[in-house]
Amino acid sequence: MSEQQVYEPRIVAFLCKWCSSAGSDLAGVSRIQYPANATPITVPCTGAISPMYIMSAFNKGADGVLVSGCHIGDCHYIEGNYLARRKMKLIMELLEFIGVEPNRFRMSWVSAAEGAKFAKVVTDFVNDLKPLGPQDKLKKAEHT
Amino acid sequence: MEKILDKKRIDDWIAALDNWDIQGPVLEDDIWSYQPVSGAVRLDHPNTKQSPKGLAFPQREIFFKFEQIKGEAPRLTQVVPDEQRHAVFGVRPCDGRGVPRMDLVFNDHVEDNYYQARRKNVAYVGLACNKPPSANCFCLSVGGSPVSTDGLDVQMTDLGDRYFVKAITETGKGLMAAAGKLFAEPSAADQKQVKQVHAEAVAYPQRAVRNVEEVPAKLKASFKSPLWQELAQACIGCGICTFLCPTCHCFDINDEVQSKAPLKGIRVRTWDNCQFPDFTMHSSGHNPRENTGARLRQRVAHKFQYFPENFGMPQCTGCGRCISECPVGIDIINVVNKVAENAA
Amino acid sequence: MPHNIYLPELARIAYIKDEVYGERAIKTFRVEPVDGELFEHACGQCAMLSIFGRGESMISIASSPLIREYKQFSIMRVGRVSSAFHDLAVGDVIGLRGPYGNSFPIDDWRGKNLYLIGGGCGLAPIWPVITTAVAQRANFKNITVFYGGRTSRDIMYRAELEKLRESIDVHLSIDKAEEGWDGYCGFVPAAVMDKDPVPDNAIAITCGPPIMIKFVIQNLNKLGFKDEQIYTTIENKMKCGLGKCGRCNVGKDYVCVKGPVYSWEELKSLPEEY
Amino acid sequence: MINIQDIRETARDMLTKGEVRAVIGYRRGSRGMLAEPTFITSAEQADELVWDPTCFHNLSLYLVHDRKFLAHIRKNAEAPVAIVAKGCDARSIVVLMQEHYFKREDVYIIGVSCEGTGVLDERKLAKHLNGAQASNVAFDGGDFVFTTAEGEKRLPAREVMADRCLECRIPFPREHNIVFGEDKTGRQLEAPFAALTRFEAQGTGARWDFWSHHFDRCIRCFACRSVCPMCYCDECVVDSITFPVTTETTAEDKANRIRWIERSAVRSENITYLMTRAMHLAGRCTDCGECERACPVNVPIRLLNNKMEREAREQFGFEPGASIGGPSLVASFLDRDPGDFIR
Amino acid sequence: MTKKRTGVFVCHCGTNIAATVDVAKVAKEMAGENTVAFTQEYVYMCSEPGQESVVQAIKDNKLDSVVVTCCSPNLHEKTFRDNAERAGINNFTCEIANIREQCSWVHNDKAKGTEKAIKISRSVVRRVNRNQALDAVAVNVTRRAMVIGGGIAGIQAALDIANAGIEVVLVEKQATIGGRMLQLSETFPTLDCSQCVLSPKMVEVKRHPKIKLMTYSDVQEVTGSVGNFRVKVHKRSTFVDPDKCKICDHCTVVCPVVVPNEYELNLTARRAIYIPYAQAIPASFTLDEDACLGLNPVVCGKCKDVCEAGAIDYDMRSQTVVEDVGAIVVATGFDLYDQANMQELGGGKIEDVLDGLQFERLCSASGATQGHVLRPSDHKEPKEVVFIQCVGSRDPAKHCAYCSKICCMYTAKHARLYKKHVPDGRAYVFYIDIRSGGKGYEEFVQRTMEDDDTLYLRGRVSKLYRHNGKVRVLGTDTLTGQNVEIDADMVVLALAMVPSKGTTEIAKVLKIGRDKDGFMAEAHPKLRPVESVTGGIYLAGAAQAPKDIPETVAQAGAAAAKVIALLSQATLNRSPLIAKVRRSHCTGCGMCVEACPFIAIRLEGGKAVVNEALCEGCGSCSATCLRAAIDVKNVTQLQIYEMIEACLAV
Ligand SMILES: Cc1cc2nc3c(=O)[nH]c(=O)nc-3n(C[C@H](O)[C@H](O)[C@H](O)COP(=O)(O)OP(=O)(O)OC[C@H]3O[C@@H](n4cnc5c(N)ncnc54)[C@H](O)[C@@H]3O)c2cc1C
Ligand SMILES: Cc1cc2nc3c(=O)[nH]c(=O)nc-3n(C[C@H](O)[C@H](O)[C@H](O)COP(=O)(O)OP(=O)(O)OC[C@H]3O[C@@H](n4cnc5c(N)ncnc54)[C@H](O)[C@@H]3O)c2cc1C
Ligand code: SF4
Ligand code: SF4
Ligand code: SF4
Ligand code: SF4
Ligand code: SF4
Ligand code: SF4
Repeated sequence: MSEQQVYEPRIVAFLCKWCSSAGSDLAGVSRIQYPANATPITVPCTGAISPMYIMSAFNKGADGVLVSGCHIGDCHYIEGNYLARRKMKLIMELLEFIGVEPNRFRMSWVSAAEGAKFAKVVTDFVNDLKPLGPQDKLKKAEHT
Repeated sequence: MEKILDKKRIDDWIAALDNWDIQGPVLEDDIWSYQPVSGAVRLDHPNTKQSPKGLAFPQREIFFKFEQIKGEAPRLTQVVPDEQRHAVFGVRPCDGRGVPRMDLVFNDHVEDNYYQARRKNVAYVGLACNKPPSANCFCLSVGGSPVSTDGLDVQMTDLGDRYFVKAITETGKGLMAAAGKLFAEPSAADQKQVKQVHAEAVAYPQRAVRNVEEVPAKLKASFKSPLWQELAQACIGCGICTFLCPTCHCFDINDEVQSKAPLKGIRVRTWDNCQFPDFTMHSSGHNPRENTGARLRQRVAHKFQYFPENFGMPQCTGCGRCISECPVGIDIINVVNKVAENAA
Repeated sequence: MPHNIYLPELARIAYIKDEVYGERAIKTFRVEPVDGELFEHACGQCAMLSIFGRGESMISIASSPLIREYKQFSIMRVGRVSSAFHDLAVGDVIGLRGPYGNSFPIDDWRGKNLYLIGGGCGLAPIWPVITTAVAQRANFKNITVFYGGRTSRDIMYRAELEKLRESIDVHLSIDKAEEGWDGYCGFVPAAVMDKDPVPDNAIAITCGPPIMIKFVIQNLNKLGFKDEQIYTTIENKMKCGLGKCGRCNVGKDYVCVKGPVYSWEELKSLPEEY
Repeated sequence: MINIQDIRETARDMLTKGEVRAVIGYRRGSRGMLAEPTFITSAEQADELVWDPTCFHNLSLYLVHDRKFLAHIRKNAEAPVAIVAKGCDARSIVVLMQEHYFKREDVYIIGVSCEGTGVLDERKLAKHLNGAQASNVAFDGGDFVFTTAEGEKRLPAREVMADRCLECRIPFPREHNIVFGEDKTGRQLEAPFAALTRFEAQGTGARWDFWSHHFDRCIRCFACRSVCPMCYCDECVVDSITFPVTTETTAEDKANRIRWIERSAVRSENITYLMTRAMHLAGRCTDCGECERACPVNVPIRLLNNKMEREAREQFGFEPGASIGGPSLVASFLDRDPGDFIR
Repeated sequence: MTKKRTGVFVCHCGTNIAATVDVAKVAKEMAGENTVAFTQEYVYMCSEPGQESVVQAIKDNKLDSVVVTCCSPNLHEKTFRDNAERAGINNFTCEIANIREQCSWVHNDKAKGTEKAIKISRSVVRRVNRNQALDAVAVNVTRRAMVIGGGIAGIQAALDIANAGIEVVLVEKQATIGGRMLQLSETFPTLDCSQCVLSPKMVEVKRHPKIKLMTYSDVQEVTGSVGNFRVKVHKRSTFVDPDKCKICDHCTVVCPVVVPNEYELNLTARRAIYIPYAQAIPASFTLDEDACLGLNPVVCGKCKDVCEAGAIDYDMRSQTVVEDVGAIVVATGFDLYDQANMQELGGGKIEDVLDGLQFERLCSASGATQGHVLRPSDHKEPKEVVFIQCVGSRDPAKHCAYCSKICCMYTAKHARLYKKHVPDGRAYVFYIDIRSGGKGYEEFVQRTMEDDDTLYLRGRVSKLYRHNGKVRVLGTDTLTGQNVEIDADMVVLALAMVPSKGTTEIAKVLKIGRDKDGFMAEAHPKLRPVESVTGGIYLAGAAQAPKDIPETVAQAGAAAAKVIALLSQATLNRSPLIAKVRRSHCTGCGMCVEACPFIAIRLEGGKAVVNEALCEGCGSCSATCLRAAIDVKNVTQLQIYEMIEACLAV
């Protein structure tokens, strides 16, 4: 990393296929610019996101993890996002509890019509992560 | 070499060992463990929770790194243990006796480079037990003693306001010589007191494995005994007994991958043990030791039958850790005695 | 550090053959040194094979010590490492260390009749014995091979076995009758009984699934074979191959050092933990 | 006050009549005053049974063992197993039944109420005794009475009780076939989650300092998992290595097993393990405290589980082990579950 | 299994991608992946030549899987999957990495955009590496349908389906079809006679060759799944052979037993042998077993004696019939909220306080009073009638939280009907506000309001009690702020519509979800409003939510269309991306069963088993299972794990 280079948080973004992934597509179609820090992984539903994914992403060095899906009541699978809401709440509480900065994990509802919101969610997340610096609490140490 | 060291001067001794990393017993989170210290060593500890075996045989040892770019041959880079010398203070005699037992295993047949590389840099400064530190000590019955010097480089004996310090090996002499001025010559009274303290220590009542010499034969005869499963029924297979034991040495080797493409990772050795249910499980699913009974039998027989058959001494040194720390009360003394008693 | 006992040499895969397909697939690999020479070995010894990133597995060396150019291994797909082997292609580089364990005292068997009895993947450890004995045909009297698989598709080294028929007796068997099969139908132990091997001046070697070994030995005993005339190998889980990791421990023996070859007489004195 | 003779009588009677095939209970062990689990199968053994403050083990683990490992050596597979269970233990049994691990009729619960106290914390006691050894301990109202070489020593139970017992809300096995002792539900010795609340009052930095220190210390013996009746999985997701694969495990399964963590006992891996376990116990852990007790290096694991328990309770109105037919925490939801954290 | 041979095709999309992503670098990086055997860039991958080159590359390089890094999968996933199939490989081994919408279009910085494009592509390559070749799950379809509930919803659905040539079994609990609509007198907004529109449809049902009508029947058990349900129907005995019964009414004359008539909402009485309404279908009498003196000629036997047609058979037994159908429409309707719950409004104990349906019967020419509005207590014409809206509705604290939707309308209708029957009468309507969305509805209400003798009072009624032979109504007019006290001759409560008892029962039998108010839950409130969460089970009418007849009929038609569409296929093709259990890991804890929104999992022999016909592949089970014992195919936990790894690779 050269001196001028600023720290760029690495984000894993789990997006549900029906809403948030479509929302991010809309952001694209509308050419709304946002930071390139979040790499999306599309899953069928937020309900399909195992808390293990969150732990694993941090373990592998993610600076932030984003989970995004359909608004309550809009889940393509009826109740997947309700189940996710509960699970994500628990893992979030647990992360905070052990002293991981609360801003490292984020969940949002972004519908297929909310391209601008998707861009904003990512932008805000990146902005909130920047002051925190690299995540090294849960990250696997480099093999030395 | 036998000397007297004023208790107040022990920190000076340690300070004088400037090329050494000094490990001493530290009480933290309600448990005693060996940790790096720089002066202010407290030697009023009971047996530490973990034995000092980790210095020569760490829980995690990286053998080598591997790297591979698609289409090319892998590149291997050995990871060699550093040359730091460690002196461990306050090693209890049972843990001291663990050292030669580990040496036997790691040097038998072929020499284990990693163990040796570390082992040669560790000096064990022992502390005799004036009184057995735990209710589950039984060193006497397994050929040890609270004042044994086996495996130690230096033996210290607490004489109240001073230590009686005795070099056992050349390394030990070197350690003492590094701060020769701190030590005084022992007087006749000192000598007498040491004898007295040692005699009392040995006379102190302990729990005991009965007739340890007869145990191998008895165990051999009891291989098929239903007692094993009965005694092991409560065992949860946690392996605490073996992880904490000064002489258990089983391990696992695994590859840990950091990156898939290009491939980057390490091959590591980690502690493992015979109480874990899948330790011996074949890939086919067949498990030669498929229940807790067979696994308890392995642990006990290894300590009290196989090791004696191979090396002429029990592997167990009577530290009592596996007894005190077993969450469900499996008690090796009890097990050995019961099985032996019931042997045909 | 002196020679690092845990550091594998590199070897390149020169040849791969599918032996058996399906659920418990077997592939044969021949490996050559990447540079220099590979170690020498004796019949019955094994080696630790590495796929970096996946791990190591102990595998019997299935080629005769007389062959110096390559070493052969036949690997059944059962798990993490063995599956990774099945994904390899010719030219890929693996790690290799060994040889480990004792070997069949083949030199002591000169002038004797040899019965080689294998089942499934158990042909691999006795294959060097067979091929060495055939190569030194004059040193031995009758050589008889019994080998069985569950079905005709589970028979490994099929072509090689057919070829062997030219110089020795080869009896193949499968568990259940199949169309077009003219060999024996039934389990290996019964196939052995069927041919009535004679114990005089004979040595019997049997490798394969534990249950097969058990019955083969029972049957051999019945035929009058003495315990010291029967040899087998045990394949306990191994990690180091150097008598330290403790996994293969049976009684006072670390099988990777004292075994894997045992006469039935020796094996009987060990606890039954294999 | 529970009279041990009553428990013994019950056990004896059931074994004599063949109503149960075994009784899992406590007996005096060979390590001083400590009790240990026992598995009695004949009426004569009933006199072994004890009930005292050292009966801290959650024996429901052995119901799991019974189904998992011992099924093949059962003598009379039809008859149920009887088990001595405290409040938290009985709730574990309920969770196990909720998760279909066995049926209600497979178990005969001999409930024991923790009445005025709970069970002992060995570590606290060791500090109190200051090197001395106790050879016996008994309940006496709100006190524990110890027999030592220097004579009888009486300590108020709350000074040497396990933390979880101090905070226990329901020290009574509601699910039982027969129960001994009085229901003292509501006896609050300390506010529930008191220790947790104190801990949480600290800032993020302090919390991380605390946890990172402890995560570093874990030696990954997995005792916490092995001793936990809820960790009954045949293969644990985080580390299947120390769990035997089942005979059903295929080559495919083995080859494709996910390595969520590496075997090296280093901080990042220890965290992933312990956090995953805490997640998995959310809504299932009944706070029997066994994991923390078993941990050889005193990692405060219970605090993690406690945190999950409180979140479940406060955010989702969920009580683990409340009823056999009840929902499970992470497989259910309510419309009113909090969602204000979502942007 | 040998190592995958994946081809990666990087699209420039003109400059759409290439301008902000270094496509050559993406291709180069992908070539470094272990499983990638071929990479290629092209300016428009989706163009004809682009696609052709993919096909060629697959064939030439013996590729077994494909990653196209291009635009959103919503656009060209199908294109490239079809393409893969053309090249002879399974279409499920082709995946899209979206580096346009999710990358090039939203990032200007080429270095960062390229880095992200590489991560996205790499993660998809890793995913494809473990994609299984899959075939759509084919399920055979039974070309028959069942409609449960014979109200207007059920009738309409049954007729629509039958008219498409598909056989329908219509199951009705009562002795006649027709449901609530048969109880209405005239219907808003046109005020045409309810029976007049309904009866012809009922007759059509009876006569339709494709409809098998089963009245007086209950659905007992349903097994199977979409395309193939097996339904057990319990047909209670009516003791009267409908084919023989001449509806001559001789039997009722002799029957000595008198019981309240539930069809007339207990406003009148009937005999033990009866016909619910004159227009009942099937047109036959029914013998009420519970009321009859014993089905025994020795005890009574009078009806049997007088029946010239010999239609009465005391030995007729109830029977259980098994019907195989491919789809089910649930149209089990509503009940009115129990008056007893309305303590402050008399709790159902005041004789002259009626509910809306009772009032309908009073107005109905075929009703208890032959169409004369007479109050029950003294059979006099009520001169002052108070109508109260929103009774039990819109009251989350004590009663139902929701709006029953139709009460504003029918109350207006009632006021009008009342005025028609009692021109000199005066009607008061208490309302909270008026909800009259619907074609011609607002006008209908306005007309009622404009009538001088109908007084609309905005406000709630606080109390009702009997007073001097009248019902005293205490309320407030919130518009004037004044308390109102009316001594009414009769009060009509517009009680909330609640799911019928039969709706509650059938939900349990079918194991389909209900919403928080107890109505049948639709699969999606907006996109799948007539489907239940269970595949192959559809919803119609008031069982799903309060609604009026036009809406009911519309929904019934929609449900029928869904059924017809479903049953017009010989086999059902379902996405193969469904859950799969790893038996060795499953402990049978049942959490997945609980979590699955589609009731697609059951426990069998201590392990979870997925019903392939029901699973939608949402993955809720997978994320819930503690042991990762259940995975959705091609989105397995291992795949996601490796994707996470790829996203974070440095
Ligand atoms: C003397 C001898 C000779 C043999 N000869 C042959 C032969 O010729 N041909 C043949 O086919 N077989 C032979 N075998 C058997 C062969 O060694 C085994 O089949 C092979 O080791 C199986 O390896 P696997 O990785 O595929 O199996 P797995 O069941 O996957 O296990 C391999 C190891 O990987 C570890 N492991 C698994 N999962 C994880 C994880 N998630 N994290 C960390 N570690 C994990 C396990 O602890 C285990 O030790 C022989 C064995 C012996 C002892
Ligand atoms: C007082 C009042 C006045 C109304 N006036 C008008 C109006 O003027 N205009 C208008 O458009 N709408 C009006 N409505 C609304 C209208 O009644 C409904 O929209 C319509 O009846 C709904 O029809 P349905 O078929 O869904 O339900 P229902 O009519 O309730 O029919 C359901 C049928 O299913 C049967 N059933 C129930 N459970 C089972 C089971 N488990 N198995 C088998 N069968 C079962 C029942 O016996 C019944 O026959 C009025 C409603 C009320 C209460
Ligand atoms: S004997 Fe005790 S310490 Fe050892 S594995 Fe068993 S339960 Fe754990
Ligand atoms: S076996 Fe037990 S008593 Fe013996 S040395 Fe090991 S830990 Fe100590
Ligand atoms: S937390 Fe304690 S008990 Fe659990 S694995 Fe770590 S050291 Fe072992
Ligand atoms: S941590 Fe989770 S997966 Fe592992 S044993 Fe416990 S409950 Fe099972
Ligand atoms: S949640 Fe997992 S373990 Fe439990 S039944 Fe379902 S698949 Fe099996
Ligand atoms: S993927 Fe969804 S629909 Fe399918 S079984 Fe799992 S939870 Fe049910």
